[in-house]
Amino acid sequence: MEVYVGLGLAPLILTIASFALPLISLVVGDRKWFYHVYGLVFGVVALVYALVSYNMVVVLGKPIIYPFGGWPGPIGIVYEVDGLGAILGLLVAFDMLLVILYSWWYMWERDGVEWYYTLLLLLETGMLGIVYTGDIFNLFVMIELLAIAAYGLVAFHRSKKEAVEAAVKYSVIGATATTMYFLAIVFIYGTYGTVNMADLALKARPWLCLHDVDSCRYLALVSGTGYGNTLIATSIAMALALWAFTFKAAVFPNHFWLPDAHPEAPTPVSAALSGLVVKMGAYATLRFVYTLFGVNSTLDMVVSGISLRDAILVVLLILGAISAILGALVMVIQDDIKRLLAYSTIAHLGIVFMGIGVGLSSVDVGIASIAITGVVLHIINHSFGKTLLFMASGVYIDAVDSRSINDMRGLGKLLPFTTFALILGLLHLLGIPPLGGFFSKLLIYNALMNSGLVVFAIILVLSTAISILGYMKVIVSLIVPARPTELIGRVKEHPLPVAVLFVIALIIVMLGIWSLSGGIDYLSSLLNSVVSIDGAREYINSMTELSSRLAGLG
Amino acid sequence: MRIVKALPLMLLSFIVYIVFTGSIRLYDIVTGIAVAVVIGLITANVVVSNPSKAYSINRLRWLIQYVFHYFLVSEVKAHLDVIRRALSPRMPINPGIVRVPYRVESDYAEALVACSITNTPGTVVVDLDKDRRIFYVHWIDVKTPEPEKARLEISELFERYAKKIFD
Amino acid sequence: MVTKIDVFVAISIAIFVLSLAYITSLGGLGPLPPVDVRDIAYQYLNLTYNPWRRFLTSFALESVTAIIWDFRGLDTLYETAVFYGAIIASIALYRGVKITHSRGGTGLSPIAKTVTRLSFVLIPTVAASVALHGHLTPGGGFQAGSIATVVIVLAIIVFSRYFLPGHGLSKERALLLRSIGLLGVGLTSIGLLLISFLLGVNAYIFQNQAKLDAPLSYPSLVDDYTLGGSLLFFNLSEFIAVAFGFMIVFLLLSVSEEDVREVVTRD
Amino acid sequence: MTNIAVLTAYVIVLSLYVNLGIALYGIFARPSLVKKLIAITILSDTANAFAVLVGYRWPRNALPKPPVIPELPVTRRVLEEYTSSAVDPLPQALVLTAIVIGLAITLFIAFIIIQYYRLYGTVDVRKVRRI
Amino acid sequence: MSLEQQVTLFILAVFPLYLLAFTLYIIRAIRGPTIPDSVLAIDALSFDIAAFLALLSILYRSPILISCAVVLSLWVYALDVYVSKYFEARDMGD
Amino acid sequence: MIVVLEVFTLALLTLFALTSVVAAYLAIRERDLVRAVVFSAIQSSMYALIYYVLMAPDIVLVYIPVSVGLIPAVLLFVIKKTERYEGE
Amino acid sequence: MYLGEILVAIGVFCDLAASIGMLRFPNFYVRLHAATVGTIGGAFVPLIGVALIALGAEWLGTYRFFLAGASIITAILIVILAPVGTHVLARAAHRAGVVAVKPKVVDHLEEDRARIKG
Repeated sequence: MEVYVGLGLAPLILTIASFALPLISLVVGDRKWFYHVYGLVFGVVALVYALVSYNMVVVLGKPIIYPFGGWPGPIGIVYEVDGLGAILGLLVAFDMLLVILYSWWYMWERDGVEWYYTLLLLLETGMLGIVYTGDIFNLFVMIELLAIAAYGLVAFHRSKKEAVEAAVKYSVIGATATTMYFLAIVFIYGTYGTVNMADLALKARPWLCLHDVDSCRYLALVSGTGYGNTLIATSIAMALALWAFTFKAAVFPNHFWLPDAHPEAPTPVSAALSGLVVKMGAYATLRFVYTLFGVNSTLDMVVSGISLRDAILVVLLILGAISAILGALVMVIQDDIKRLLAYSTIAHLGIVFMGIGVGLSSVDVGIASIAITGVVLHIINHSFGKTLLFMASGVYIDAVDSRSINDMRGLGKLLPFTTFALILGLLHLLGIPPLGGFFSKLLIYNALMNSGLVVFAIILVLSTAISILGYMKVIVSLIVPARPTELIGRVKEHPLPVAVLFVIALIIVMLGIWSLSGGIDYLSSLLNSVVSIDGAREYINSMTELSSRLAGLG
Repeated sequence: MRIVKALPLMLLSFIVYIVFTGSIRLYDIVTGIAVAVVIGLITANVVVSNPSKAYSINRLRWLIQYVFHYFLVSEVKAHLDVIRRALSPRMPINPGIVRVPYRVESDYAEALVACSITNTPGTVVVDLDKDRRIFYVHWIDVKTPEPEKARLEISELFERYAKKIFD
Repeated sequence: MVTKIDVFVAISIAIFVLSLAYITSLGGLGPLPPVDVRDIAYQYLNLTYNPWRRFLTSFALESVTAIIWDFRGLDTLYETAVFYGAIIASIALYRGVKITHSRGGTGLSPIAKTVTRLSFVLIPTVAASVALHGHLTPGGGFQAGSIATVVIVLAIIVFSRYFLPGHGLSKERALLLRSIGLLGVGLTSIGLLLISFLLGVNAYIFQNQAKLDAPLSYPSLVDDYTLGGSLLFFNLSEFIAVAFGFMIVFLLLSVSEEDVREVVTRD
Repeated sequence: MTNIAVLTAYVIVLSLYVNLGIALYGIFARPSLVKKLIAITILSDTANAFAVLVGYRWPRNALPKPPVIPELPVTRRVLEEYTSSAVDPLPQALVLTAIVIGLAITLFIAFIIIQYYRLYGTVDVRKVRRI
Repeated sequence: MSLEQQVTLFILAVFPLYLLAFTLYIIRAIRGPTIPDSVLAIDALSFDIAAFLALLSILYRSPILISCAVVLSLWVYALDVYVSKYFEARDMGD
Repeated sequence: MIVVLEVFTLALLTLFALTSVVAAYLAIRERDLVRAVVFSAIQSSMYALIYYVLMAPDIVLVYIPVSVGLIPAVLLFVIKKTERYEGE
Repeated sequence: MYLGEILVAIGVFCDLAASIGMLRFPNFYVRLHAATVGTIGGAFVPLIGVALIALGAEWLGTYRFFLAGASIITAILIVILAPVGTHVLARAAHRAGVVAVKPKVVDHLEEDRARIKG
């Protein structure tokens, strides 16, 4: 039986590692290098497991399953990784490794390293769990794990007023949002009688039973059929869940915590938050809108001429458009470099949500597939780009001990390597052709144009155009003025962050080249399972196949 | 020394465990003994100060006699009294805080007397002065403000038993 | 003192509530009052203790504990991790604060102190009973841990914050014990997996009883009397972890403000 | 008879919704952070109560039972009786997890509120906004 | 009439009185001019609820429900203690 | 007999739910935070009773310590360390 | 068994009386006595009664001993803890001056405290 222990083990090992860290800290005491090495080791371990899982998915060409405790299907929790999950898991593990490496430099002189790494490992656990899990309640638990680690890390600079205020705001609204998601789970369980994702995907598409008799028989045996008014309950559950997810992804009405929270965290954590954590909201939205309640599902039933799913997607499109414009506009007037980057995150998440919104029922599956490819590529591009930018900004902030762009005037000439990487990152996020960012924006733009949503395509371009101003402001004020004389000699580049920055810069360039040379096709071949009906069937079947065998029925 | 102190606690803990579980299968007895040993050893130094008292059967007998006497006589009388006051339309109350001196020595005896006073409706220990050995008792019907007479009314019985049990 | 925002929020929430109520009246929550449970619940109820399906049961009498630590053990492990993360984040807020271990403090009245001493024996016994019978009667690790927390809260509040450290239970030691409990949880979850590596057979993470393709199992039955397999270990570890976790929380909360303020607000 | 039962059930559900609304009002409109924290606990409790209500049942001609097997030598008859009368254990397990998670979040927010007060000297968000 | 029915009827007959008492306690707890009043009312209420729960578990024929009563009585005592500590002490940890 | 019990159960649930609404409302409206905590304790015990009647002893065992015991304790610690009255 | 029912009935009566007293008594300190009636008469006695009923109730199955044992333990805990709870509340109320001892004949505690201070 093809069961992959590594898949289930990856987050678990990180958890146990972080459980053990305080115990070890009682022995190790003040020897800080140990914690750094510890963090790095487990970062590498997670990366290895993520790579193995990714490889499995690619080799097998279908979603891989890990049943915990040997319990079949909807009875126990399963981890189910398809192409989307595998790619994002790899991204998380790789990016977190870079963050940990950067933390070596950033946290070397600071106190509380053991708690920092404990929380960072928990953060990584949460993200890996979110992308791997095949169970919506487990998703809730992982979101909370991610959230609590994020709150703790945002408040890590405890003596800074703004940091504490941001943490309060973040945690109060975050607790509300996740409670709403829990309520959504209650509604879903109430109406479908299951919390397993594959099971839900089948229950939401009853007509699939015409083709997949085996899966249907198994699942009907184990978890029955729907209860009550399925459409109503699903729509209310979707509304509540999307509230929570848009909060996590900082899309327009729920974006207000991000510009406070992200800049106030320690710089590597800002990079992780902006680069990865907000993407988890986008990932969960993707799962809910496509895998669980995709085209022709219960949610897609037409009520008085309008499909509810389309309405939800249009709302997502509009919210995405507003946050793309809003993020870009507010970004331009920022003086604080980390705040500027945070607003840029909002703008990019808006673009991602516009991409997610393409999959209307009237739109051809091929175009939706292009859009999803664009979304995932954009998530990857933005992750690396934003990580790079935050890390570079950390170097500047360390140099001048201030976050204002005005204080950094001319600093670019003193820190040439960092500045080079920063400019590369900015151009990457802007979407200058040879770099990776261009291709993802192009894909989303194409999808929007082809599906007749021209307005949104224009908004995408407009948002990019506006954000040029903001990015140029950073570049110009770093390069053009004369070098600040009082800083000469005091400021020099530490090799470690520069190395990390260069690794990311290299990745960015590689992403561009890779996208040009067939990477997009490769990606869309991995991702088409998300959008297409065949993909959904594969998702369901690979779960039921293993489960019915485990239950002794197959 | 510690074990000598812990033994009565272990016994107490074991009895509580078994009564709470309500069954005497092997599993319960084994785990009960384990729990009792652990808890007894941990809390021995905090809870018990003079172990020799804990081993006297006589004191246990007094305790049981006290419990019966207390619940069957004093409590019933006091309950009826307070319920009468609560339900009668004129509400004949006459409250006040009086000094009640006490003569018992040990902490546990003191606590026993105080709890008994509080547990009897009609009297509540509001405060106590350890140096001057006085309870301040809130009395629903102050028959006399004089401490010694109040002591006779309120706590004479409890003290007699408490002295026998703990001192 | 009703502001405009108040009214706006109240109205929007009222609309939210009314729409929820309307939707429920259309049948969103299923039939009310319910007559039957969901089909999957039958599976859980049926598989909790089922000697006739030897390879698909968890041999516990309590379905909820069985779900928590066996059917859906992963949730609970990560839930423990969330709780742990909250405590770690709080400790990180208080890093560098020295808790003085000297005796002192006034505490509450002497009677309360005496009775609390007595309850140090009774309450942990009850808690341990709840923990050790978690697979038989309602209860389990977390429940027992939070019952045992009564003792800790009482010790801190009735005596003073110096009482527990004065008797050898400082914050560091609590952290040590808590970590041991957590590692117990973690190791129990991968215990059979580790053994299976040695024996060269198949096993799953969180496996409790033997499955069709995984022959290992934790001890479950002693002549018809269920031991609950891994549930017992989980409950015990969780009991320790939760009780001492709360102890850390309350020790941190009770630190005197003067001690903390300068350390924590310093740059 | 059945109508009355259905009506009462709706009253219960409706009062839970009202609680939900009250809690949301507390979170969004009350100025004090401690009050917000209280409101958050009420909110999550209400969500949990919903979950348990979803898992409840009143089997025909029998009393509902808690999801614990009531007799020790488990025979087929005991198991059958148990399966046909016990309430749904899954929502209860989910709620247990959710309660613990909510507690964890509450604890952390409590700590951060204390820290907030140390830095700002108030827990009133309006005053801080004015600064 | 069997013993079982007789006990059930007895408990059912007793319950309205309990509920009446609870309502009165709750009114006192909500009205209570001072906080100690409210806490006292909750205190008495919860101890009575503990007894009520025990009866309820007989009524529902599920004896295992009883362990909740212990917890309730324990934690309400703790509530008493820390409310009084709040009023009495300068600092909660003192 | 069973029908009587069902009606009785529903009546109990309604009573507890309505009381919890009153208590929650008072907890949110009250300006004295200590009283708000006390009200939220009432509300929590009502919820605990609801759970009990809904046959969830495990949840009651968790919920009572958490909501009647620990959260009020934590909140009182917080209020003691910060300020007692909401608003001005 | 019947003794148990009688105890429960007594408990209910005490409970009701206590709640009425709780509502009618004019002052916190007087209400303390009503609360004592409520805890001892209204909780301890019926719990013992429940234990007695449970021991005789064979239809409850094997767990009835658990019911009886747990009720007895609860009763004992209530008897131990309730007076302390009342006592600490009264003490705190008096010390913090939250409640005035309004209808009173004497208040020796107030006098003594004033003497120590003054």
